[in-house]
Amino acid sequence: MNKFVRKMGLAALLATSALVPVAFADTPTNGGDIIVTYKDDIATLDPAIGYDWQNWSMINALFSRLVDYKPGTTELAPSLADSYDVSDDGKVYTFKLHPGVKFTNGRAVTAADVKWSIERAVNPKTQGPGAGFFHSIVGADKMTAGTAETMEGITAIDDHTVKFTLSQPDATFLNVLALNFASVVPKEAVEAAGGDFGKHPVGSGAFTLKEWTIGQRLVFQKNPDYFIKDRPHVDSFTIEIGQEPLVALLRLQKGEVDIAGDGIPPAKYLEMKKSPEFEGMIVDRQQLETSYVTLNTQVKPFDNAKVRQAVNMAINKDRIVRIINGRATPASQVLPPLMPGYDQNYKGYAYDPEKAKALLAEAGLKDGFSTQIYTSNTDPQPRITQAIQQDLAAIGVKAEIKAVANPNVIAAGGTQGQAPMVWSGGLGWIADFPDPSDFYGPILGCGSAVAGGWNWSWYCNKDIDARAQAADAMPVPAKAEERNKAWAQIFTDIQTNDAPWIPVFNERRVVAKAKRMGGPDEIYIDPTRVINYEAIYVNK
Amino acid sequence: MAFFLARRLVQAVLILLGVAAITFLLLYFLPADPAVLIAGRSATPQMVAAIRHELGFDQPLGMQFLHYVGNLLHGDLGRSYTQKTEVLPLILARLPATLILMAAGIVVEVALGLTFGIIAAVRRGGFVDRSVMMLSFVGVSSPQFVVALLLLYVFAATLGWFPMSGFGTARHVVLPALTLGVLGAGWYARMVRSAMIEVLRHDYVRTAHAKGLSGRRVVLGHALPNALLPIIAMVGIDIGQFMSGVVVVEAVYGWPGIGQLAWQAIQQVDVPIIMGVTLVSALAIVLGNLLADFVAPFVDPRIRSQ
Amino acid sequence: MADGSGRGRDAVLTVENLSVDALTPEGARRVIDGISFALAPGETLCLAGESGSGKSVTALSIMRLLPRASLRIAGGDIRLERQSLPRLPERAMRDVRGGEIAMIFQEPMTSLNPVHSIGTQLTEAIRIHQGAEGSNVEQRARDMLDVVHISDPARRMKQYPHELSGGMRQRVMIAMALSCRPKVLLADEPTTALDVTVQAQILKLMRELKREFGTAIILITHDMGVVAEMADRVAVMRDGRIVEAGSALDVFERPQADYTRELLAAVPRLGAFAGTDAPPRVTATPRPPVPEGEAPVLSVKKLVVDYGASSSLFRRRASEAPAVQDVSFEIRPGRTLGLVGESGSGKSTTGKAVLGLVPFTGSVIIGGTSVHGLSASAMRPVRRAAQMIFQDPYASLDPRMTVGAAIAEPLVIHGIGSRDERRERVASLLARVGLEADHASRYPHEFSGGQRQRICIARALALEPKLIVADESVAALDVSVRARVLDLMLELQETLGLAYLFISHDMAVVERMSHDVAVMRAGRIVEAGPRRAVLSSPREDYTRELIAAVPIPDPRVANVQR
Amino acid sequence: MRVLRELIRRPSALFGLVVVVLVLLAAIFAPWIAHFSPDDQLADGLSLEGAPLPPGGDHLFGTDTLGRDLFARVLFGARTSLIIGLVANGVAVAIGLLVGLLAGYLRGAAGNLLMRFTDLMMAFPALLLAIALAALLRPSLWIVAMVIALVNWVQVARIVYTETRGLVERDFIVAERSLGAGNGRIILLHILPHLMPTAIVWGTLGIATTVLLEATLSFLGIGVQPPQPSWGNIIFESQSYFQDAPWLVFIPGAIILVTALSFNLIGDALRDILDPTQRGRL
Repeated sequence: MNKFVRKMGLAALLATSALVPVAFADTPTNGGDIIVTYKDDIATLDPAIGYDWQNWSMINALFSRLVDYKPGTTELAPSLADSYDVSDDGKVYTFKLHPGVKFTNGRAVTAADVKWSIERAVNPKTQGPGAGFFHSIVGADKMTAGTAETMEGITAIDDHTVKFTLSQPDATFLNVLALNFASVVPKEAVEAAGGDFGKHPVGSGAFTLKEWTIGQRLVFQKNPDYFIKDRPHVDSFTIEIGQEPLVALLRLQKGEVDIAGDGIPPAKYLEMKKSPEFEGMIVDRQQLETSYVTLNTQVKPFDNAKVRQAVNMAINKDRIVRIINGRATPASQVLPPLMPGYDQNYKGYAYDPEKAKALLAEAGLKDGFSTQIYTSNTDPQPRITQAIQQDLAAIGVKAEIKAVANPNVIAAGGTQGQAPMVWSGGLGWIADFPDPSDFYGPILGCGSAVAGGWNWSWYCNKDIDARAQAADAMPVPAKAEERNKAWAQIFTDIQTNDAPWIPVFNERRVVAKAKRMGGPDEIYIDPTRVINYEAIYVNK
Repeated sequence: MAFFLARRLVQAVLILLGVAAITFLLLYFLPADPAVLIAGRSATPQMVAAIRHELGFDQPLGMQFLHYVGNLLHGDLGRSYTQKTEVLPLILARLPATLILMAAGIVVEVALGLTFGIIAAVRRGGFVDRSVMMLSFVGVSSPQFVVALLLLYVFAATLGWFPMSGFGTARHVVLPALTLGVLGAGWYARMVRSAMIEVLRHDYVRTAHAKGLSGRRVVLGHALPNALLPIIAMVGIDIGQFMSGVVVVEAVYGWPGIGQLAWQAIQQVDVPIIMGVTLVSALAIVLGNLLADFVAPFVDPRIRSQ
Repeated sequence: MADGSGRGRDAVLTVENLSVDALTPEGARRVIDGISFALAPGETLCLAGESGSGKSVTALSIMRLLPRASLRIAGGDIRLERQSLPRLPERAMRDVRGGEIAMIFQEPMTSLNPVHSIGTQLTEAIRIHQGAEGSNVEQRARDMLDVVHISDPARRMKQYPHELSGGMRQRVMIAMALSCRPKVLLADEPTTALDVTVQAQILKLMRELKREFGTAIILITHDMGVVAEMADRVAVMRDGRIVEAGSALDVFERPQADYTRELLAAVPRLGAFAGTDAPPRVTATPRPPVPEGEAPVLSVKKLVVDYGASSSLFRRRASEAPAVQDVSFEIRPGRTLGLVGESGSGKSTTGKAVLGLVPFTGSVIIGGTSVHGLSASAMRPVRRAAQMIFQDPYASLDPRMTVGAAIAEPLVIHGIGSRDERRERVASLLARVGLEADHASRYPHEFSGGQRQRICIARALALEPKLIVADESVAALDVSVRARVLDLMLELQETLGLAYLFISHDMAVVERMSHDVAVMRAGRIVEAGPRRAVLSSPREDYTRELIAAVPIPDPRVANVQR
Repeated sequence: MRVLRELIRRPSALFGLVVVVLVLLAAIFAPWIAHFSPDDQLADGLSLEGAPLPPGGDHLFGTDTLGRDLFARVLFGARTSLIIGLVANGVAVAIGLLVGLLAGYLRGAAGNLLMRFTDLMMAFPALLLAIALAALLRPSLWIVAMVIALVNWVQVARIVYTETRGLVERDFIVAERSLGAGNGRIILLHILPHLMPTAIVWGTLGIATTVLLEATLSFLGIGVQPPQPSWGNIIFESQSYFQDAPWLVFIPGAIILVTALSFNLIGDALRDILDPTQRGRL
């Protein structure tokens, strides 16, 4: 996060037309109806619950939040809130709401709605996966324990002013408020939906849900009263689901489809890349993602740092990248390159099987050892795991592959002492928001090294934990540079000393779109929301 | 007859209960913890515990099952973990598409199976017979996914005769039904063949010939109706086989049926949906068998008077 | 061959030098070898002969219904009036079938299509050949049912074959065959599967219809009694040839061929032993007759078999009466009780109950041991005393087991003898029933019907039983074979002192075999006593009916009856 | 020996026999036949862009998406697939025989109970059952084989049940009982041999479907675990490549087909040969 403009007015924001980066050659045109395909069902459109890469961008388009990102960037910008104020100790945030914003049911959005919506996201009865993000707000702990129905840390001062009180300074708090979980929803609509708000969403976002035929399609229509002028550009977008990716591409080729949401299956990737026919139809971009192998620090022999370092050196990441047709970049560290705090100079462990063997011998495992590696069972994950397996075999480590369904991988990883190694592909860590802390707490911090947690390395370094806490308390943007540095150091230290992971690669996302779809690549693979439905448009 | 059907009905209910119990038990022991999945990666152990309590997972197995069956009797299949909504409407919304596909698949399968089976039986032992049987064998042994993609590639993408994907018109159903039917037709052809060979031996076939009927009329009018009984029973049983086939075929053709729902639910270990789909499939199979029992008397008068 | 091959110019059907080949992988084998005959209008020609003689193949050749893959007309000609059938195109042949030549088959149970109503099947033929339409056809079909004396034709038209009795079905078949007024009717063993009383009725009907419609009939039968009753002329077939042909009277009274004579000699005639109390002696030195008063080997008291009662709550069919009700009899050593009755009378069930093969109530005492309620192991010794011979020898031998193993089976089961001893025993048993020792390694399908029944007898003898239950044991055999098997059984009785429960529907056979006779009807014994008394002076009408219905193999007597 | 001689006399059975023997030999001697290890992801097994290599050159059948020699994988896959096809299918047929036979022979309450259980299993969507079982028991070759067996016996049981009921009524069984033969003897010596044709037909017909079911399970991630090759998982792993690398799908597909067909041809012939009533005929 390089800069966040304090007290910046919406009018000013629009005046600078910051929405359209300089690189844009053409200006967006309005109108047009487009078709997007996905294989899997859209799980839910409830902003307090939806948490997968598919529905994330749709929920984002249906609802609005106090703050948001500029399209195609990781830059925060005011949204529902015209401006905000933060106290000097960094514990109190006060937001002024944009006047005249209405839900699509016609009612005006008030500060009380903001309070109610966030409390709803935290309430365990909602069974939302985002509750943990709001932990720093005063009263969040009572709420999650089920002993309180409201949070004293959120107060609606008047209809247009809402105040958050934090129990400790939180550098990522604005990022948290930009998450879908902080979307503002009308209480009456949630209650009217009777538990099915996810199928009957009402918000104040760029689009409204016009039709949902289960198993077939969802039609999103432009919200004519959207409070941000000139957005969105398309009149509607239709999500067709149940579409096999291979078939979606055939249809794309025939002009029946505008965006193949699932991207390009490995089988077709090379062919399409090479074919002039597909020129300009493939969007292939970095995202905030790292794919890695966790090494369970509580399971022998991975409790020995030397062993973890050794296996780090054993993996031929270039070859693995080749197997997935170069759709990724070999990774050296925990953080992905686009993330603040990424250390360009850190090279991590170079591929060196000889040295790896030597290290193993040092650890008293001259003859190697046997272990297991868990992996998701959908292509290409088992193939990647097999490549890893072969690399491990070269240094005498016999790894048995356990290819199981995603939830079972998660279960195995989250069970103490069960999975020595887990390949994260398919469940990889895509950042919730562009802040390095997101790559620590939930997956490397002591607090997540618990049963059912996502710290599958079961890595817990009290010292690092303390440094992480300190870094997070640094006020932003005042000490942003310093904070990023601190984080960079934390992650390189973790990797150099403890090596709880083998970072393998940073996968790029691929989306295939029709030639008529306009706009730069970054709004089709927006770092914070995949497809930015607000920003995409049809070339006239 | 009415008594017989009533008895079958009671059996059907018991079978469904049995299926529910077994599925419940199997899924209960699955390693994946739904509460962890629901709570997401930012959750603390307390949050997970709270959700577990919300879902009633802290109760003993027996209670959970009783609760499930109790809800079942009210037509409540529970709520999906991933979709956070009632399972029943999800299934009901997708069921018609699957039923249409299965019906079309059965039509293709039976039509092809009957045609080839009859031809093979009439030409028993000859070249035609052997070719048909070989073909049926290829059908039985082909991977469905590959057949589906091949058909799609040739008839939709290249020739453009049929739409590639989707649901709605009669043209949409052709390729999925063909994929589903062509493979099953192999089994039917074999069965029809042996049933016909058996029937063609009977005296009444000779009687029909002796009456001066044409060969076609003897085979179709006299032999076939007698060979239909096992085929009707097979259609009843087949519905279960179709439920598996539907998963693949629906996936390829973007058919909005419960096969896709099941596939996703399995991948996500969404237990309530898996339970629901299993029960609906079991119901379909049981109803299919009941239907076969019900149709049989119309085909064979001997059963009617029992 | 006086007029046997009479090729009168007015013959309605002429078969000339017909040869048929069976196609086998080893090449063609001749099954019909140059037979010739002619059929005058309104005449009944009987093709008589034993199984395998080619009678049915001849009929199918005429209809051109030989199974294409296995049989082929190799030569000769068949002419319907002046039309040569083998050269007719298939379309035209279809008009001949059912229109000009109709055919009825042996099994009325299976020759009607079970899934079509009587009406549908009747009208179908009429529609095809007469092109008549609608109610007119229906009317004709009903008329035909009337002609064959089926009551309430309108209702019958809507019924299905399984709702009719065997006799009724054969009537329907005849109605169907005659509905298009064919010139020739081929009847292939039309009454063989029917009870004697029903057979008599059907034969009567056929004679009637022949007179009324003037149809020429080729009647295929193995039963010389039927031949005598029906035939104007007779052609006796053997091994695909006609060995003798002539008027019925000539063939019966002055048979020329040895085979014909043999055949006639083997035919059992009811009344042939009218003046005796016991079956004829077949051995030179029989065992002395068992003295009166010796304990019976089998004593049955108040036997009831109720199939309905044993089945579950759900399946009980309330309307059905018990299959066997209150049956009592006893058999003393060395004697035979003939149990006669029509199908469904409960005689077979009685036999099975005696051996504990069906659940029953009442008392069955074999050799002094009460069988009722015995466990399987306690039953074993009893089984050694009582054995069974079935109707269909082929069906009662495991087709996947060699004959030797089958005969040794009871010895193995009862743990008798070593392997070698058993082999010897099998050999001696085979010799005992007139088979070769090296037959032991063959399989049942390699034997003829008579040989198979001998094998079954050998198997039954293996345990040296006191009692043999013979359930229709010779019904499926050709007459000549039947006579030899019966002789064997008598011989065994005389030498071994066996007692028989001889179950049969054939009065003549029962007369020949039995000391005592019991007549069963609808599950009950209606009349019982010494054979001579029951058969010569029956007390019951039913018994008299049964006796009267037996066809007499003598054209003179038969003609008088007509 | 007689059986073998008779098999060889029939051209179709001989063809089947030759194929099956070849496949068996290939499976047994795979390490000696293959030039490459089946699991070896060869450095030059992929194009520079990571595409599999087509058949020809060093690689008879080409390479797969990990750069492994497909020929070696097919050879070693034969081991897995034969075990699945023969053992899983064999066990399924055996269970089906046992249940169907007992139910058909015993009748009464016990028989009824068995058949109701069969109905219950019939109503269970097979794939779902397999998935649940496989997820519960940790996947391995033998577990997968057992899972498939547990799913596939139902139809066999149904058919055997019907046949047994018919057989029990036959005269020769009644004759056995009248001789005093015990239930065990009747079942083993007189009923079982008659069920063999059914067992053979299902045993051979089921081979292809079983191999493919294993593949489906593999695809769902609950089959044989990678990198162990099976014909089915070779196909499923690469089925989306059917246009760009057709050899990955069609070579193992054809092999499954030909092998299954061969077993079927042998089965058909065996059924005739083992039936004494057919002896001497062709």
